[in-house]
Amino acid sequence: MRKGIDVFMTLLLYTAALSSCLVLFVILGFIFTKGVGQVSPAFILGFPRGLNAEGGIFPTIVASFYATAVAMTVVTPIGIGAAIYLSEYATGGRIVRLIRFGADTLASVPSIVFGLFGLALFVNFLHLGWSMLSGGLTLAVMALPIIMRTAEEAILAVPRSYREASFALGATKWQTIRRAVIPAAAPRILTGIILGTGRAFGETAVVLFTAGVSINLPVLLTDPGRTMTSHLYILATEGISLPTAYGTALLLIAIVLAFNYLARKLATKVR
Amino acid sequence: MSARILRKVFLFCALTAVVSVVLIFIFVAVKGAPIFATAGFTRLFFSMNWDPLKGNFGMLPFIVGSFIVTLGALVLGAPLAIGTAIFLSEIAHDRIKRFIRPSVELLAGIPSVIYGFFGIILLVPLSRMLFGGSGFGLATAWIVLAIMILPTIAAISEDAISAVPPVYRMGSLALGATRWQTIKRVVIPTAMPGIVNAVVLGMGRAIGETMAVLMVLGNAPSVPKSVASPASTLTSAIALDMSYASGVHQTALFAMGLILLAVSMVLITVVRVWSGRVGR
Amino acid sequence: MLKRASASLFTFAILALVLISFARPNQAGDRIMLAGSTTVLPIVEAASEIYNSEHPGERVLVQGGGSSAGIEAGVTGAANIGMSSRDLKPGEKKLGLTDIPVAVDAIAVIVNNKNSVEKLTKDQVRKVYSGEITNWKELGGLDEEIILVNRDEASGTREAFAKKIMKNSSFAKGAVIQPGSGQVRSIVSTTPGGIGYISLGYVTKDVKAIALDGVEPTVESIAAKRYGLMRTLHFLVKGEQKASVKSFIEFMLSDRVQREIVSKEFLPIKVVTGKS
Amino acid sequence: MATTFEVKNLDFYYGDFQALEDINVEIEGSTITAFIGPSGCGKSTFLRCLNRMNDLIPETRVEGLITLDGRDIYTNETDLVDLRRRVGMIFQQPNPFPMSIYDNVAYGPRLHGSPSKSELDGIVETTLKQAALWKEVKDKLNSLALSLSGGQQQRLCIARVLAVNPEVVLMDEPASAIDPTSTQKIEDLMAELKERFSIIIVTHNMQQAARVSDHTAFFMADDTGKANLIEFGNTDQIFTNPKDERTESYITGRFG
Repeated sequence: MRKGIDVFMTLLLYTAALSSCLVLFVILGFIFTKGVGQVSPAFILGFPRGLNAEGGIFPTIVASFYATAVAMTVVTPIGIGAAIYLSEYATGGRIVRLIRFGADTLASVPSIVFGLFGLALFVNFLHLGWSMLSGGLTLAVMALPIIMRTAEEAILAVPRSYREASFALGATKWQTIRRAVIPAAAPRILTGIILGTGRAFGETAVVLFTAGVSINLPVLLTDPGRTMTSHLYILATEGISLPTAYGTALLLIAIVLAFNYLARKLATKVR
Repeated sequence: MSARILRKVFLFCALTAVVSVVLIFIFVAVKGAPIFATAGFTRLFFSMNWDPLKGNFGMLPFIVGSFIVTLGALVLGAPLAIGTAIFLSEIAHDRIKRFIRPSVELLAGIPSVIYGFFGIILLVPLSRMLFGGSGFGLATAWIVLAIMILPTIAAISEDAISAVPPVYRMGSLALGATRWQTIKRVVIPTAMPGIVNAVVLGMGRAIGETMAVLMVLGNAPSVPKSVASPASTLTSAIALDMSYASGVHQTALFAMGLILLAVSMVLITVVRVWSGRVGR
Repeated sequence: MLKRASASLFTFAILALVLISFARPNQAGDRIMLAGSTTVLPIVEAASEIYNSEHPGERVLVQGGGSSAGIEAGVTGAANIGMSSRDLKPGEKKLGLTDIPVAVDAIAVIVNNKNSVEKLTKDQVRKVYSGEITNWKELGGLDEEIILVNRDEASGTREAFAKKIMKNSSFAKGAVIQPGSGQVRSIVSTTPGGIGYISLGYVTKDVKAIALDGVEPTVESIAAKRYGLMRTLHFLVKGEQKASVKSFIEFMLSDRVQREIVSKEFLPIKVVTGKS
Repeated sequence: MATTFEVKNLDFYYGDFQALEDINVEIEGSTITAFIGPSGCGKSTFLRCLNRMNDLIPETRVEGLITLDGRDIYTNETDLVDLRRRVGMIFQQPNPFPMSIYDNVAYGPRLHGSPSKSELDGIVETTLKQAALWKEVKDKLNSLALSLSGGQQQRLCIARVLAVNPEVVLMDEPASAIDPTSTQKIEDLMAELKERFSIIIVTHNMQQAARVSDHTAFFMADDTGKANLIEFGNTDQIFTNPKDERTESYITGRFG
């Protein structure tokens, strides 16, 4: 009898694991089959036309890259700086616990609350309005914990011997960090940045209220622009031009998964 | 650059995380708190009547909605996730592991708007067929949310389970236990703190989810009567009205944001205290 | 190295900017910002595409958010032109907005094609949406639970429907709420017991528009003002407007735009006002 | 109750590396058999073949025959679970479960049936007494097993195995990780337990082997790591006049 239970439970666990993968393939498969016909150079480079925004989604692609680029350009130096402080300079005690608690809390803030915060601070209070800047800055705050954590892990993974060797050659602390520690940790830091980029690129609730939803090709930092994620949300809930929605979804997934794949490739190369 | 200045710069970078959290609290509280003064606690938290245009801001339907949606997602998603975690660390041999683990990680990488879209085009018609109604409702939201929190819970539980020392498994097997008995009686109890930790983090993610819920739950400001009826959560209510709300209505939305912030703070402290005490 | 990490990031940012310059040269130019009703949005977006191409120096930017947001944006100046699909409330009339009607829209009450009900009185529709009537057999239809589909509060369509149909009773809380007419239509078309209301322009063959108080929602019945559920779509501006804004408004009211774009969704304004 | 292991031309492979070659031995019931030999000479590997714990290691292969009470233990029909109940094992590193002392001992019986509370209390008391641990822990049965000393933990593991009343107990260098006084207690324990079941112990400590065991098997591995059983006989004969000169040089400590 106990043997029977053992076999049964093994099968049950097997199906649980397989169904998790099945879900992934159903989602990817469904969106791929429905969307692949829609994606063409005209779709990628064209502009939305007509009453229900059919046609291309070029401005939304640009808006997505633009907002993400703004976010990552702002958050990367700060995130790495914070990681350096925590791993190299921190003397422990209250401040470090405070910073860790801050980062953990930031990581658990729901994305809609980031949207509210971005709206209240950047759009209204600082009068940046609905723009790439507001969207980018809010995404930066959201991505900060991810960059800090991965950068800190990368730096801590650098063997002590590297630091000792550099100090032994008379290097100052900053020289050791800049010439020995960071170069060694760079691939893993880059992995963290790419993961953060993928996460920021896939965000919707945050950009919906900070980057604006007007279909527009953003040029200046103050220009508003509907990102791919907001475009997909509006198309899906408008429920009018579904083919465009499928195409947008496929492109969005392709880009985000490319980021994840890039990060994984870099991570395995390093390990 | 002198070392002292550098140290200050890095400290400043590290403090931005703390400053950001404080700023979030300040802005959301400043914009949201007035509602408590004008509308008073009871009318907000214990009234079911949400009708902003007529000045009623009873948030109970959303609080109850968030609770029911999150609970359903955990009931569906957690067992599946923990099952996957156990399978990955206890049973799967390398060939399968190399196939399943990346797929679970990829599931975590998919943006939530894609889950919402997937919900609308596939799960809504499915739910309409199975449970009737319009298809937008609890059932669809539960399934979508369960899929979304699955990778989070699976990944963290797997870390906890594989951290159980192999010596315990050997001891149990040597006493003639079957593999499942070893898992059930030794491995899981030892890894339990880690698993609970994973479920709580999954719950945090479910409560905070906005886009997918907004797109499939049907956004009805009422407590759902059946699995097929629409409902609304704190996050979807904010997202739905935010683009046009003004005046007291907007304050009410910020107040809901404050509640969400408080809930996720409580969850984080529970996790930190719990894992701190167990000394993970 | 830190340099390598940030270097790859700047190339990333530059890539984004290169993507931009590659596109149609899009100078900042004189911006005309419109915000508001999601009903008016599509025709204004379509019109702005033509307007932008014909007036290189100017750029029309359109943003949704619903009628209330449009009115507020018009007052605060966040938008040059506020778009609304509902008449101004008494309180809003005092805010000094000049009202420019641009089109006429009829709201059709739609049901699933399989639903045998052909016509309803306004009062019946009110009782359905207030939750007093919950089954189609009370209206002479099949024994099927009524599935209410409603619009979000931002929508001018909902505002007009509430004013003309609901009067002072409030909407039932259990209705599914969708932020777009397309979704309302797709739910009603696939849910046997579904009922919804959308602007006439969105009605297609996969749903059935029912007669209200015996009047079918057709161009003739609307022109003759016999159909009970109509509303005007407005542009709202505050005070003196710069030349580009005035020219876009004239462009919107021109016969060409009214015929080619507006009448695809709604009815040209002169159908009702008789003005050219 | 005289359970006997019969081993005929046993070979054992890790992947394509042969660890054991042509082992032939017969181990009678209610005796203590010691496996001695230089470290890395396959004693533990052979011990783990007897209760098929080696199955947990991937890509291992067994050829030849091992029978317990005349029945081959390496067939597909062998009830692995029952085999491991009858052939208990004590590990080099004490590995009590992260549970209370009581639950540790009760773990086995709960696996193989659903004994009542009173039955369990009885089993726990008798086995802890047999493991000479009862007096030290009888009033703190609910405290965590990990709070005990190394020696006490090892005796708890012995009690835990006794609770499933095995017929053979394998001990893989049980005393190498614990203090001398506890080692002494375990050796006295083995002498008492000998009547109830046979014990096979792998040890580095030749004095211990000489003191405790009835028979001794001496293993040695060639330079490729392949181990053979050099000599097997009762202990006093092995330790006073070994037949094979390699055994003699190992016993007199010239190498190994």
